[in-house]
Amino acid sequence: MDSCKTQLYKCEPKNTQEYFSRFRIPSGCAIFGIMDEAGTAFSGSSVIDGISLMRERSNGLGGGFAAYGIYPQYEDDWAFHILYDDKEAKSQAEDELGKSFKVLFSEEIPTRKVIGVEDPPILYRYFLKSASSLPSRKDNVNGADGEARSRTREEDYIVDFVMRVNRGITGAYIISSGKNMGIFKGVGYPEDIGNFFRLEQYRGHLWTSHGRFPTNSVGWWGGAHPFGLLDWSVVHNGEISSYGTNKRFVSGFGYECTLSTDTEVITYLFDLIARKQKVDLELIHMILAAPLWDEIERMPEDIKQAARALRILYGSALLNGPFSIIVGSNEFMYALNDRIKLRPMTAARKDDRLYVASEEAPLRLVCPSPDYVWRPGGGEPVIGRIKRAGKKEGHKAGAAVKQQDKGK
Amino acid sequence: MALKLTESEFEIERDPDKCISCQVCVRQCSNDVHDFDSDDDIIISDSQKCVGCHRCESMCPTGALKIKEREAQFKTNANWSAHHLHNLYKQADAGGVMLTGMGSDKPYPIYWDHILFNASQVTNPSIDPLREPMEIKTFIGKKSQELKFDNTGEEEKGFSIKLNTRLSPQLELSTPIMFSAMSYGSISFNACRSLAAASSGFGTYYNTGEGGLHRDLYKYAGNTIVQVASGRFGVDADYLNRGAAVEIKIGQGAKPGIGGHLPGEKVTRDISNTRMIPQGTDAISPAPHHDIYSIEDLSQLIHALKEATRWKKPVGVKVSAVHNIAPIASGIVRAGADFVTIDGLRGGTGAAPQAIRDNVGIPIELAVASVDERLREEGIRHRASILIAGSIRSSSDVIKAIALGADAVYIGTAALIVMGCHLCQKCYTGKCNWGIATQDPYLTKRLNPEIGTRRLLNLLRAWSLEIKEMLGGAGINAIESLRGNREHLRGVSISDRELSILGIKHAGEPW
Amino acid sequence: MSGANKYDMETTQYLIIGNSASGLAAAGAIRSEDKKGRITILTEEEQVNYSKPLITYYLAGKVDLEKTGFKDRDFYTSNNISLLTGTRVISIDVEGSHVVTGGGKKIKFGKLLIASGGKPVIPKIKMTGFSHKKRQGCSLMDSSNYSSIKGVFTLTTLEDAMKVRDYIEKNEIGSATILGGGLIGLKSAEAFLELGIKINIVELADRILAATFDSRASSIIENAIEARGSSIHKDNTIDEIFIRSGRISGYRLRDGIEKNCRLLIIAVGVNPDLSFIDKGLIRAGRGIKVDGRMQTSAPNIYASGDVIEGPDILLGQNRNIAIWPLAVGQGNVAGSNMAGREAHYQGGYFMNSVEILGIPSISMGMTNVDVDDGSSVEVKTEFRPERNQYKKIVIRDNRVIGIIMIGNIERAGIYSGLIKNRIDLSGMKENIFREDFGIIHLPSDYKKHLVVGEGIEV
Amino acid sequence: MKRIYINEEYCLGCRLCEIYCQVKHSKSKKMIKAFKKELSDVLPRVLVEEIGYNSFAIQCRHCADAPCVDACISGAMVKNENTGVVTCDEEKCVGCWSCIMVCPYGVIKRDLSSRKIASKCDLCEDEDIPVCVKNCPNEALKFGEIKDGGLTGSKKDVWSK
Repeated sequence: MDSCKTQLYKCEPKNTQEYFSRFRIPSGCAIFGIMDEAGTAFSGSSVIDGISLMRERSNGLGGGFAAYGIYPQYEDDWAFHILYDDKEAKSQAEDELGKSFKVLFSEEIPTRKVIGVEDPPILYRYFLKSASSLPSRKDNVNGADGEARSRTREEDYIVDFVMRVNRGITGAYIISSGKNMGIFKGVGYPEDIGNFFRLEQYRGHLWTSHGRFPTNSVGWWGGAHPFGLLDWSVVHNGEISSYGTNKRFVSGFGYECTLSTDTEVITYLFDLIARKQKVDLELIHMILAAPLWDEIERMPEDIKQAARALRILYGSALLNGPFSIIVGSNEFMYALNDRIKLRPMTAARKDDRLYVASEEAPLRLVCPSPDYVWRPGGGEPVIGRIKRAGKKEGHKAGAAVKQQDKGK
Repeated sequence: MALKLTESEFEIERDPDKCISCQVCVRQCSNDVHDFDSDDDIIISDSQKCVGCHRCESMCPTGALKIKEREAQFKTNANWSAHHLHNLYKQADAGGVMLTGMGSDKPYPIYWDHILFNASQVTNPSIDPLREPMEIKTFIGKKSQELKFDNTGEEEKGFSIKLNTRLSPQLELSTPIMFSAMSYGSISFNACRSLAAASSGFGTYYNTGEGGLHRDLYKYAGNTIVQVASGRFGVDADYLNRGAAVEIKIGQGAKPGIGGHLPGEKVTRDISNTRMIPQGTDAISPAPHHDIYSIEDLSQLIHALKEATRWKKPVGVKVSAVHNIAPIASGIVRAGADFVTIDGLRGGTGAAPQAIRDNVGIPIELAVASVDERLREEGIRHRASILIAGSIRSSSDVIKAIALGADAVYIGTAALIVMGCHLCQKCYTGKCNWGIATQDPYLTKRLNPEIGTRRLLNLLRAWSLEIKEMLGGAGINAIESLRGNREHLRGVSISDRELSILGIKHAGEPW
Repeated sequence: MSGANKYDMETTQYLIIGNSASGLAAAGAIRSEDKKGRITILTEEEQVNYSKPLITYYLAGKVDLEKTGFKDRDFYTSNNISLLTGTRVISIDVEGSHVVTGGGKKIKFGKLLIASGGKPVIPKIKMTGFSHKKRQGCSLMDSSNYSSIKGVFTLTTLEDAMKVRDYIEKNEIGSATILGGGLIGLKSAEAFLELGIKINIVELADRILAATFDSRASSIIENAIEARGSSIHKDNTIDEIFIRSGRISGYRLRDGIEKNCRLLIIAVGVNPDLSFIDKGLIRAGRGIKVDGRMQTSAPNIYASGDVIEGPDILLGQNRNIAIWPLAVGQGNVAGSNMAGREAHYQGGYFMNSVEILGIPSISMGMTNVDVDDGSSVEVKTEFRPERNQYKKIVIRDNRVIGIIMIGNIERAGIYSGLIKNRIDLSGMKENIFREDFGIIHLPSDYKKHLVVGEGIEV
Repeated sequence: MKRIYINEEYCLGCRLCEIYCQVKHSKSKKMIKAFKKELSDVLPRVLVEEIGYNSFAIQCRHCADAPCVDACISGAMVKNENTGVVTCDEEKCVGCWSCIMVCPYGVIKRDLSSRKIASKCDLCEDEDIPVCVKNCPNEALKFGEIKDGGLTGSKKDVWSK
């Protein structure tokens, strides 16, 4: 069926990645996320348990996980997960890596054989330091401000690099490009993917997971979720009707959507708004799931002016249509429903743990006696923040956002 | 002249069994087509004088009249069509430029009719606008600043924040539809008043054209875009500051590169006051602005107008859609305009040389697509809003225009039709039987602005409802999520080249 | 209210003398203000309610007896009004607030309205009795005895009209003489002509309707009457009437002509009926004098209608103008004031509409002004003899003060409004003579007032 | 009371009001038949006055203090206290033309078609809206009541924000 379909078009996609970049594939999904706000790491098995309970929300064509805090030994270094179709792609990509980074360590990502996970690509991970030629390293600006600026430059550089590789090297695809975090994903049911990647052996303080129900039959590991860029990872259930608007909005800021997926564009929106434009996390829902004008009218004056301004300026960043998303980063977990709540999402808290899932059942499974459970309203964000004290700063994407507050 | 080379374009059929000689037709025709013979109690009609405005037919209480388009009786000739013969005969008579009114009626492709809109099925719910909120509020203006916020309270108090940035001036539209620039002079005061009152009633804007702002319309000033055109008619500091926004008019879709000319006989006392020119003198708008011979001159004027309005009003620039429109628009945005108005090939006019109207410019659909794309490529799309004009005929045209990348549309011809215009294209004669394109007090009173206003409001309401229906169908509940969202458009029976300029896929292609 | 004094005298809150236009208008106005106060109306006539101007229509057979009423049959009951017919007031006790009726009854009132109207004037005429062509003796006809002469009538009440009608039927009358070419005379003439009875009009002045018409207007009517075989004797009067067997048989005119006559209508005029008024207590001239509220010089006593002297807005003085519309208007004002709601009478002017032999005519205001009286008077006339049409407009100080319209009376009321509202026509006097004259030709303020209405913005 | 308000600024002088009034008061009430066969019988009760581009249609104003009612000698001209409508009872009217004499608007006419009677606007009492108003193409005539400075009961604006 797939082949019939693709033959309809004059020029067939060169490969699956191009297929994904040319056609938007709507999908239903399961999402799940757990964060320990105290920063205590825990095994990936509970997140696998949770997502497996929502098996009927997936159809075996994609599953994945994002895990934070899993590479403490390379805490300050870039951790890249890259998948390769073939060795040729791998050597091309490694050439590029070598030009831009100092590779501290690389290895094949450990996996195990699992029924239901077939034909995996070559899966590699790299721990990298920016090459000394990077402009940021030459920067002698002192103080927090200067450091933040050089950090931003470095992050921009990473973004450029990831985009260059993913667009330019056929058969190579960087699926994860943050620090002390990693994305594990592939074609299959999510629990199978979790087992495949041996995730029960990793310990992290924040885990998100995704089970996919796409309406096509093409399997490409890169097309599974979460989608990541820098520290960002996004899992998403829904279909963004505003995709075209959002895509062209971020494209105006240099983000090229190569995958034609909602998740990708949401990630770029987060990167643009939260990292680059430094909009406070507390305000982001007023952009992505902007309140109705009627609601804005009824807000207290200060907030009204803020909401109004955000909506006027960021109208093209409004995510319209049904969605529930969980955005992960080293510093926070951010979950959000569309503004009129067309997709399900439930959250729960127990001590330091924050849980978000498409349904309530998996929450109850992994956390049988929560302190409380609630269903966030449309456009009402659920935010979990890391509460670790006395940690070294300088490696947290979220810190840029906080930085701005201090500046005022 | 006894020798008549031209043929009458219309045939007037009067059913004698129905005609009651009430003479309504006689009284209504400003072209003296109908004549009552009291001796014989019959009405004789001279179809040679008929312009096909259908006023008499609309007013006839018994339905005795029918105005039919008459097929040309010249010998069929695919090359030398009746149109050309007529023009040649007329030009040989008069020796002048062939004038015409309204937008081009030539069969250039209408891309709106080759573009289809999308709807949600299964994977994504459509939204019922009768039950769910459906937002079409639109803001026109620059959207490029960085927002700064102050934290006003302690964290434990929860979320408390204060905006610390003044937004660039914005026009707030309750619907992404505005009324095009039509000057007092080209149209009657009652028509202007209807447009103004409807804008104010609905929460949108109308545009003064280059006709100045009549004192009696000051009360609608908050919904008025004041235009600064090459004639600078009616422009002073008060005029600029009364308006909600200022638009510099460089060109008009119906006559790119051409100025305007309001003959002295139309410059009544009222118009002379409003335009600030002597009564009875011709009001001539030069083809170019003589202080704008290049882009930096435009930038100076934009900034001068911003200074004059203390940076409180958006200042935009209106241009005709010409071949080089994308770079021109880019230049305008870079020159500091808060919005760019693009008027397409089929845009209307009160008077234009037929040769220009029908042969110069490009269709608005291609223009908006390429301008939007170009501005995005250059990363400056958010620095200005795009307004488009030039034959937006329906709410679906509006939807498609926005999905192609427009922020809002201007409607001119549609608004006039709503007020009664039958597109006879004789605006330039000043004898508009519908009381719109005329200053003859006998004719202008035919447009009761109360009715005009009501009908325009109904139009805005109807289109807004339809836009909401279509948005909801596509699973979108805010108009900003449609803007530039070409994923929701598909082309039918147009070439790959056209598709690529429009930036849309062909029908049948999925996402 | 009358409980304690019921043996003393009948008491009423509002007492009205007169059951015609003014009296009934007042009764209606009282009732709309005061829903409860007792209203009593006295009339010396026997009829419950009829319109005096209709009696000639009744006479002509154009209106049935039952249609002579101008108020609905239930006007009295629905408004709770007691009507005492056949009750003539003999005197008014101003101090005692009561009236004395012909029957000796006393009626005490809270407020009194005198709307007793007028009485026909009977000239004194030599009367000669005949028997077989021989004079039998002379006496003088006057108001005390005219009604005993068969064939001699006045025509101001319905009873008069019934008698005349009865007389005509019984005596197969083919011609009638009308003494007096004024309004009543002409209305009577209109009736007789309708009935096919030839008429002789005897008029002291040099033309008929001399008070309201000019000579050209009069002549149009005169010509029409004469063309029907009737005759008009102008500059003339009846010097002597001949009686046979108690019945009129003829008369001799001042110019010596003698005529046979079996029906003589005396229509030389009407005077206010002041017979029961003590002029010492209630001031009166030719009619009762009233203020703008229609109150007489006596407290609680009002007067309106044909019995009073009211302000003539054109002459600027008070005079008796015995016409229906003014009587109604005055009655309304009087009634309102009696019931406690302040109202003021704006004054009036003479106007009359009469149609004779199919020629409608309207005259209003001062139509015979001497052009040389010093004020700037302009007279505009238009005469179309072939159409029996005549129009005359008298303008003083740019304001219309009089109009005659004969033949074509369309939109005559617009002139009435111009007179009443004293509209200044400076600069547009030509307009008012246009054939298509209308409101649109009037001064813009007044036009706006008429078309849009005062203070109304649509 | 509801009455007809004149908006002279927007009168076209088309005279459709007169035409529809004539039809309304014709025997057949059918326009073509009325005009082709019955016209001589029917007077319009609304008058269009016109000079150049100034024009308006006027009909009985149904005055509060109607002079025609005061002047009527036969009781034919009455003002309905409930509706405020002034009508002439054709049965009672004797054709004395006193009403014509006193009407400052000049909107009462002599109807000589059968008996001589006064002809005037009856506000089309059997219609919701008088036909002259209903058929005015430019709303130069409006039917309603002035309340709080505005005209009510006229054509409803279906539009609301």
